[in-house]
Amino acid sequence: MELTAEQRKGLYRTMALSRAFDDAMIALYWEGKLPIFQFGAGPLPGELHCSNGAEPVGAGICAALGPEDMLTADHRPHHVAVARGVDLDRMAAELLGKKPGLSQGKGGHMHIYDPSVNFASSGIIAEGMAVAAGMALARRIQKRPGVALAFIGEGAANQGAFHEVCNMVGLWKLPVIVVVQDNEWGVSTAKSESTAIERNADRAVAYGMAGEWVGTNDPDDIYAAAARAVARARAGEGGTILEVKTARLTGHFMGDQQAYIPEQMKQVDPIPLYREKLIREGVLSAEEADAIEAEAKARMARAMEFAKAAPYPDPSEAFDHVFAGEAA
Amino acid sequence: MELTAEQRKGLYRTMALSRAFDDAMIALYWEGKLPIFQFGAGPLPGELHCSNGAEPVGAGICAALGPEDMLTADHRPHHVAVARGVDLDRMAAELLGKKPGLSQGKGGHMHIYDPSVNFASSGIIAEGMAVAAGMALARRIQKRPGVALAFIGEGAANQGAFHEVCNMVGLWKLPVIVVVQDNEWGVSTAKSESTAIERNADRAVAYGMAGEWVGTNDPDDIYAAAARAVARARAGEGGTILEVKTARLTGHFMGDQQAYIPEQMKQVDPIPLYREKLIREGVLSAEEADAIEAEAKARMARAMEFAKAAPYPDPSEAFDHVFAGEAA
Amino acid sequence: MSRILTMSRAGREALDWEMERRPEIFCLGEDVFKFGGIFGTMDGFGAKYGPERVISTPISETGFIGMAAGAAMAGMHPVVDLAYIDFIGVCYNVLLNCASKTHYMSGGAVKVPMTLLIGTGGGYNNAAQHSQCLHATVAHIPGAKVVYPSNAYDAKGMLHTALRDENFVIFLTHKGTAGVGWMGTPIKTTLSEVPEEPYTVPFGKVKVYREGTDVTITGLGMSVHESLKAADELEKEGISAEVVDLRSLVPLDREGIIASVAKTGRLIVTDEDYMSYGVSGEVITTVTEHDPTLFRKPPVRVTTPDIPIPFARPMEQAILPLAGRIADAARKLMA
Amino acid sequence: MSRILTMSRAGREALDWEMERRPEIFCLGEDVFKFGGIFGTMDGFGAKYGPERVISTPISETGFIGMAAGAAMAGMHPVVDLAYIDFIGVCYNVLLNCASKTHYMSGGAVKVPMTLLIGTGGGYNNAAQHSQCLHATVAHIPGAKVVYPSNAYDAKGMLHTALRDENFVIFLTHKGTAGVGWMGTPIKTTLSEVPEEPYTVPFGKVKVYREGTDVTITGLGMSVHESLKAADELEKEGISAEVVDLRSLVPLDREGIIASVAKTGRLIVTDEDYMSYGVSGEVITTVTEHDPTLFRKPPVRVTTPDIPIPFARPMEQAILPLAGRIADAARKLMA
Ligand SMILES: Cc1ncc(C[n+]2csc(CCOP(=O)(O)OP(=O)(O)O)c2C)c(N)n1
Ligand SMILES: Cc1ncc(C[n+]2csc(CCOP(=O)(O)OP(=O)(O)O)c2C)c(N)n1
Ligand SMILES: [Mg+2]
Ligand SMILES: [Mg+2]
Repeated sequence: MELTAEQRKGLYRTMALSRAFDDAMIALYWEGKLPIFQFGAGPLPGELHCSNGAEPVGAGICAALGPEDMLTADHRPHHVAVARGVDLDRMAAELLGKKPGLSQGKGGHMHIYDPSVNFASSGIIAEGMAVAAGMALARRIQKRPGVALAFIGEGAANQGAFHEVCNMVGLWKLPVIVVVQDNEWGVSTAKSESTAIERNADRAVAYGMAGEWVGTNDPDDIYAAAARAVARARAGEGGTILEVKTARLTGHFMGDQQAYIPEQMKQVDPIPLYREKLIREGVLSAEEADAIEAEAKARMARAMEFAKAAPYPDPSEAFDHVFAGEAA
Repeated sequence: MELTAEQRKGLYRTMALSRAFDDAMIALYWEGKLPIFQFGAGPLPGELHCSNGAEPVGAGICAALGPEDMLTADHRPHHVAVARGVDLDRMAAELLGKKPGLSQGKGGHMHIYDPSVNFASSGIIAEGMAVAAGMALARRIQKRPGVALAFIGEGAANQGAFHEVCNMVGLWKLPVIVVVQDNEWGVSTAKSESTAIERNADRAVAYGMAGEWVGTNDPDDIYAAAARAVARARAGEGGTILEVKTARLTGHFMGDQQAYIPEQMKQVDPIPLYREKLIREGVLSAEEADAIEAEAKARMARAMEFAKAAPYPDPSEAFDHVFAGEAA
Repeated sequence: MSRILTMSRAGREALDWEMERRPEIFCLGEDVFKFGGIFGTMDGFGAKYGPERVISTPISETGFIGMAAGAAMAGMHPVVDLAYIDFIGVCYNVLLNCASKTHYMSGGAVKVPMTLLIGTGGGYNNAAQHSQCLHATVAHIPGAKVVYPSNAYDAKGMLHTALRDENFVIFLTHKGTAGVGWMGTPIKTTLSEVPEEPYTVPFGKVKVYREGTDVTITGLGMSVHESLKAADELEKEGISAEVVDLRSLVPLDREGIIASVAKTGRLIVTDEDYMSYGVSGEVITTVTEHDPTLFRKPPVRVTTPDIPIPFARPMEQAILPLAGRIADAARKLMA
Repeated sequence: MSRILTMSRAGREALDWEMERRPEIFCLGEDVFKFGGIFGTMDGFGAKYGPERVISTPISETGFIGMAAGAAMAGMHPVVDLAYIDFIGVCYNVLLNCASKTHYMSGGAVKVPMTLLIGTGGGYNNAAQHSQCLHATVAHIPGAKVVYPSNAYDAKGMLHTALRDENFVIFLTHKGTAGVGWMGTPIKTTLSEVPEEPYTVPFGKVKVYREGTDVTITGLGMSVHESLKAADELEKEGISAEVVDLRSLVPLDREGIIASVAKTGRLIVTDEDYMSYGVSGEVITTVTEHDPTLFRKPPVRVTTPDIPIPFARPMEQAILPLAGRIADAARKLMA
């Protein structure tokens, strides 16, 4: 389960692309929202929860997966989607509400679905837990392989759905990995203000699941823990609660000033750290790293161009897709 | 925390009274329901979940409480209500839907409320968890003493509310005791078919709560564990998940044939066992035990007489009590 | 060949037929393996199909209904038993925000074919938390189909339709109509001749149980049968009532409702759900927004009032929309 | 003295006044300590009242709203912030079966005085899971009062009333009306002169915002303001619209609705909630069951259709009941 140099470059590439995605969206988000802030204004309206800081989780975990595996993400889905290989152009178009978007403009950034890579998300806290477990159950009945992963935040681990689903995962030894992304905050509420114990991974014993805890926001470490969890799941040994200490660098959503975060709790950007590490370990040169970043930005610029140029759906399309199998 | 002989006789008395209550109700329940069974027929209509077998839990735990403590029970509330000292006549009348019933005939057997002894119940699984915790929170804000107890079944421990409430109890160190009455069954589903791990008490570590497990259906043992939990709660040391192996002798509800229970899982009646124990230990003579039982039956006969003789509410009263503080 | 069946047996036949042929169908819910579901729709399925396809769950409704939605997204067609509709409170998000909306939110990329069986209604003294109808609550959710057969023929045909639908279908049955053991002798008008072979009954069409010329009485579930009883009474008094079973709330057959009222000019809407913000208002409005002059007299609602269901029999009987109240309403309308 | 305030500031004043005087009131909800609640109703309360009375909770809605109900039964009056009504899915049981029904199920022995603040509505591209109104869903629950102010004066007065009510009150505010930072410049018609001293606004009375003679337009929350905009337009065209704010869904002022339609003979019901099985049907039925001949023309519903809320602006704007659609409906009614 050791990563090759090439694979580690890949992790860096993935993180850089995810960051490029969010940075581009953040820049666009403010268009039309200044000087008077308003969720509903500008070319990228609505709430926007960016993944800056959480890129190692998406990159590290998705590197341990195969195409048959299934993922659900939450209101902060970009880093997982990018790492999973969700179509970048169509995802960008979806955030802008455009017709070629993944959901034809019906979903927006909290509702990213790409069945071609088994990816779904939802804006309701912990909703994806059961959906992921159900996908795993389906595969078992179908006698097809596949591990299901539910990506949630540490705040979501206090939602009842977490308990119900973990119990069934343990009971039925389902191949499900619950990825608890502990970025320390649920909106303005610190983990210590919301969670009775320090580590959600320790809750695994309540469900007959395995617990894995990764205290670094480093994709190598995250990959290693994920690979162990995936191996167990594939071997029929059941599920894992995999908790990762990660970061939320740009606030809960755009517009969050984060005045509630005390100085000593300021979080560190994991991307430069990983860059330094790879350079230090001789995996990358600074020039290669720069090139990867430039390439990521260029790729994202093309996605943005695609998204901006794309047409909006016709208003009448609002009435399509209410039910499947019916003429609009 | 050793019980005196007098107190142990009291436990026996409580159990006998609870049993007399249920036996009387069971007898009445079948009136009008034979030969064709129908929930809605007879003088005691609706579902009826009896407590036969669970009497030690009510007796043992309530003996450790003071008048300031608060209790919520579930769809199977009789043994807790009797042990808590809920007015027997009015409770019996409530089961029969009579006007002098605790709820004036509006509640029935799953909705037993007696604020004079801080008792409430609900027919929705695990609903009482949060209600109990909220009562404890209220007392903390009011700076008044009081431990809150939520009585649930082992089946209910897999409901999301369990998790959400336990986490807040642990987080805020609330004086709450979650009493998990493990009678092995949730309707027809065995605990091993519903619960990923063997003991719900072990889930306490997920919440920073204490766990207590009582493997006997013996009120002395249950009392001892409850007394420890109550002492911790009163001392500000927080909550406990107190799980007790108990019994469900008369099926999930009346009409349940229990054909799904294999021979080797047949459960034992705890009342004769305790009687034998007390006689063996010289606390009671057989005559005294007989007298206690006879007294319990006589008391219950009076309650039944009261309930039967009581008038039904007028149909128009259905419109009262929809809102407080308003003329009917 | 056809036989007289209860709704319970008829529904079971449809599910069995589909399960035999379609491996993507599986059953999920509390006690379904041993008890066969609240209405016996899965009776004996545990033994026949095994624990992989007939799965008894913990008491974790958000969990297992959400899992059903996930399984549906992954190519299965789950049939979930929720027992009583009163329990939607603990799993409402799955209905409201997940199973119903995922197809739309994905722009059609994801489908969620699943059938949720739920029992409704009171009348047997099970009090405020086990007697509700709440069909309006689920029918108000966009993206969910909601159907509600009231007799054996429709139970089988509509369940076939539901199981072949690519969407989230909420399949309601009033407990008192199903013909299960714990509710006593089945109501005659719920029984019907049921063909052995499979057939479908389309959603979105009312069923005219009984034609009439003086007054239209609409109902659904149990209130259809109370309406039929009332119509029998009224017939003796020379009042000709047309009894219309809505059968399907989403889609709703607005034309069917209007056509009947256009004929009779009088409307009584019966409904065991709470009165306000529900089905009764929707039915009356359906006619009114089409043409209020169709009403020769103001339409009347005979429903459960906006109060919790009381336990005691004298109170519960008084507040349910039973035949007596319906017939009285009709008499007043004709006076 | 009175000042022009936003709904947010006005509501905050009521809660502050009551909290200063009544130790049984306390606040509970996600992020309320630091953020002061979705509408700033508790803005600064963390510092003022401390963490014992302004309690930020985990993301555990069933847990903390259920705890609020328990605290209410034990003598407190909790004020709970649920942020978005879309989240009722994860805690609906507390609303449906506990807080609303306990008083009744206990035969009046137990009271549950609590106020649940919830934000509703869309119009700012927050998509299907964060833009719903669902006020009909909560108004269909017996035993819960449901109120819905649309301007600052009512926000303060109705919150005083809620806090003095002995019952479970669901206090709705459309996000777009509150005047909070993240929704842009406040809508003029939501602002009002608000007295500094406390006062109550009774539940169950409509508010006639603007008198008119040709057509009655009812609305609630945001749709009141869209109706007012439409009425301005219509006035220029010589159509006199009466704009009626329902303000309170439970109790509902049926007389007030009927009185307005009796005057104008025409009715447009605007509603940002889904159309079917909701408020729009209830309002029309209220008039129809009283007297269908009051309608000179069939009444018209201008609502969000029965579809999930789409994200993209062109689609969302097209399906919301905005002033343009309302005015068009009025023009057709007058043609
Ligand atoms: C059931 C539900 N409750 C509340 C919310 C509002 N909400 C959205 S994100 C969020 C915080 C989530 O925290 P966490 O799970 O830690 O994820 P993070 O935002 O830190 O990535 C909240 C409370 C919601 N969307 N759904
Ligand atoms: C939310 C909810 N789901 C399902 C039910 C139906 N139900 C009533 S009692 C019961 C079994 C409860 O088992 P347990 O908690 O072990 O209590 P016991 O009956 O054994 O005392 C079920 C499933 C319910 N009342 N509420
Ligand atoms: Mg977080
Ligand atoms: Mg049990």
